[in-house]
Amino acid sequence: MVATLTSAPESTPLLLDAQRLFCERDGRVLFTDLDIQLLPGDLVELRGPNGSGKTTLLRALAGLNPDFEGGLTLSERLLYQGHRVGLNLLLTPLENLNWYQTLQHLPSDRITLEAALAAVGLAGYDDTPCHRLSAGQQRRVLLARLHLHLAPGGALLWLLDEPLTALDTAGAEVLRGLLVARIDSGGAVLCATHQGLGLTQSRLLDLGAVRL
Amino acid sequence: MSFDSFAELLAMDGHALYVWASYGLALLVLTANALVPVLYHRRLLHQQWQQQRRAQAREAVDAAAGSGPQHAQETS
Amino acid sequence: MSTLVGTDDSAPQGHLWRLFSGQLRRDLLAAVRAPGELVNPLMFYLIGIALFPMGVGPGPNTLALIAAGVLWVLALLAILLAMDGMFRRDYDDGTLEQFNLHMQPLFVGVLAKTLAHWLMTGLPLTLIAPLAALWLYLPSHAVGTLMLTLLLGTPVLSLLGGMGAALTVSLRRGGLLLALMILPLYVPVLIMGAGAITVVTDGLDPAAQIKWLAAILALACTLVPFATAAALRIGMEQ
Amino acid sequence: MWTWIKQLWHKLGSPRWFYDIAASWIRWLLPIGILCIVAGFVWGLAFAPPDYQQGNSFRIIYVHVPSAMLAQSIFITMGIAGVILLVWRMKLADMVIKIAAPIGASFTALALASGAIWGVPTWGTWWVWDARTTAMLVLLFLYFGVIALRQAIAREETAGKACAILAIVGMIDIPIIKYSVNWWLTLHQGATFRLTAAPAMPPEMWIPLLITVIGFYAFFVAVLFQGVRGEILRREHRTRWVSELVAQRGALPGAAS
Repeated sequence: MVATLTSAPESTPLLLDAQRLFCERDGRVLFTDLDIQLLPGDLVELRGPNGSGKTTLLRALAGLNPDFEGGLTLSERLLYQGHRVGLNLLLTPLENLNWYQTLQHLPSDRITLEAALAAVGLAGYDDTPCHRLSAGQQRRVLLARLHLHLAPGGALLWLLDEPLTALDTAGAEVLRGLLVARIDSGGAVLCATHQGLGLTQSRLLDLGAVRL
Repeated sequence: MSFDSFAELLAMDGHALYVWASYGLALLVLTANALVPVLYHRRLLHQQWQQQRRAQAREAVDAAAGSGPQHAQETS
Repeated sequence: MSTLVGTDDSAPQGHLWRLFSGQLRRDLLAAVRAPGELVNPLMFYLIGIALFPMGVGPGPNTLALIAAGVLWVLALLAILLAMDGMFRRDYDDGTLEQFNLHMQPLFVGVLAKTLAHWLMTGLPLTLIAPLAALWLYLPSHAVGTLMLTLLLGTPVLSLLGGMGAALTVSLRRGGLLLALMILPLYVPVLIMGAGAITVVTDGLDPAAQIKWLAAILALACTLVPFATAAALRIGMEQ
Repeated sequence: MWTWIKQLWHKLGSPRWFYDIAASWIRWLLPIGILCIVAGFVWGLAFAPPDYQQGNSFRIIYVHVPSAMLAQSIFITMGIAGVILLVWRMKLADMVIKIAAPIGASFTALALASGAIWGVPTWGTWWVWDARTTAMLVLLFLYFGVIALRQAIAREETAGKACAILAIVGMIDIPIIKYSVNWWLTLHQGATFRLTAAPAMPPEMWIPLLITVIGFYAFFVAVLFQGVRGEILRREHRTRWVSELVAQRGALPGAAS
């Protein structure tokens, strides 16, 4: 399977430059000769049937899985959101965000965090432990995380794995707004999704289509 | 030779059981360690070879059955 | 294989401290929210200790004779049983992924997590050890040494156990395997810890053993977090 | 010299090269090992004089000492291979750890068993908790840990790296374990055999021991290499050179080695 995704203009700083990626898992080639380059303003939807290597690719790009071959250059900071929620369910959304912001060296004052929660429709839930939130609300906490990254110093490159999971239509709308805001302000998004984001700006990278 | 006869060597002055048991165990461990990789290697080669032969046989069958138009086109 | 453009190598020390304390606070907070898990190792310790009089008989002399070893062996097992939980919850809910990805450098976070785990297991265990010592008729002048050795030794157990927990984090049933891997590594701590108490009950000076425990602790503190950090990266590859 | 080492290092990255070169090494090492072991055993059993205190049961040291030395060396080999795997990502190092672990465990068990057998006529008991026996027992448990960890992790690369970490930590821990275990009073004799100091026993006793030790080490390397060759074959079975090799060997029935 060969797939290439390149953006034309040169001399713009690439946020992600992956060349000739190759990954074999359990004797099965997931992708080979895969080139991905992301420039500011790029929004790419990663498609493909189950098991086509979307998650593996995202994890490889994020640096969570070193077992691939090929050249990979990344921008300084990235945001990766995997399958699993990534929230400690015993803690409140505010505490979770606070921890996350400390990890990312981003401002973590209460006002910023509360504003982010309010922006994704979770105002008033700051002090409710996450296990008391519904699955969709937990996902919205992640949206608050994305929101925080829109601030100066946030990650320009977003790698998202099925971000639409468990979100209602309003939540999906919030997500679309965040993605558009990110690419409009000089960022790039690579997003694995089954349903499709429904955004005109997005381009497709289909891992399944070019299967041998 | 520190023993006068072969029988004395076997008897080990009353320590035969201990001495010979130790050396017996040693031989067991040594031969097992020597045989395991050799046998594994041999079995692996044999398996691979059988797989190759099966693949060849399949190809032969395909070639024989495939005297139809598509294959004829390919070869021409 | 992958290069990071423009990484900030010169992270100021205040940054490291903020990372460390942030992680520590978060882990302690989470532990306080689930107090049941906090008590479990302690309960295990006390129940385990109480089994010995029932097993070997209630004679004070017999019990006093084995007290040092029993107190230490059970401390070891109690901490080992608690070890699996060090990364398990974080792995299941996905926060370990974020931790792995963004904690730079990773060993600082590992150190904070280990400290939090020790504060929740090793420290309380050290504090209730005198009660257990009382049950086993440990001479009262040895209790101080018992607590001191536990104070120095249990962090080593947490550090080494953390490495094992990191290696087995993606395995569903890693508990027994963890014990198999880690218990042999615990041997020096056990020998020195129990040895110090035996020496004191014999009326001698345990300074040598205690110094050795301190040295092992210093060595473990400086080396093991790096191994654990590497183990976490490997354990998360699944 | 340096360039030669660098070239060798580079070549070691290629399993195929190692597969061939190991075969020629085995051709030398295996006969040397077997010859030394047989010579040492026969010498030790029949020709060395009996110990004035232990009588003939002392002849067990020609089994016990080499296996104990080898058992420890194998773990150190695994630790070093672990460092090589994690730092330079050399696949060969992973195979070495995998193959060496059961071999090391078997020699540790042999050292323990021969020690126990020797204990009966000498100490009057099968098992004594003395420093060296205990350290050996802990070493056996360390081996079990590494083997169990590999079997528990399904993904081969992950399992290899995890075992490497455990081997490295174990390697660092071995001297500490030995030292701490030494705190126990020991019934065991002092070191029977040191490479640095002249041994206290007469030459007609220690020369066969030296020969046996050399034999054990040569034997181990040969067996390890053969095991690694099998591992290479298994992991590379999809590659072209393996299928060519198989085609060649398969044509000669029973000639596969």
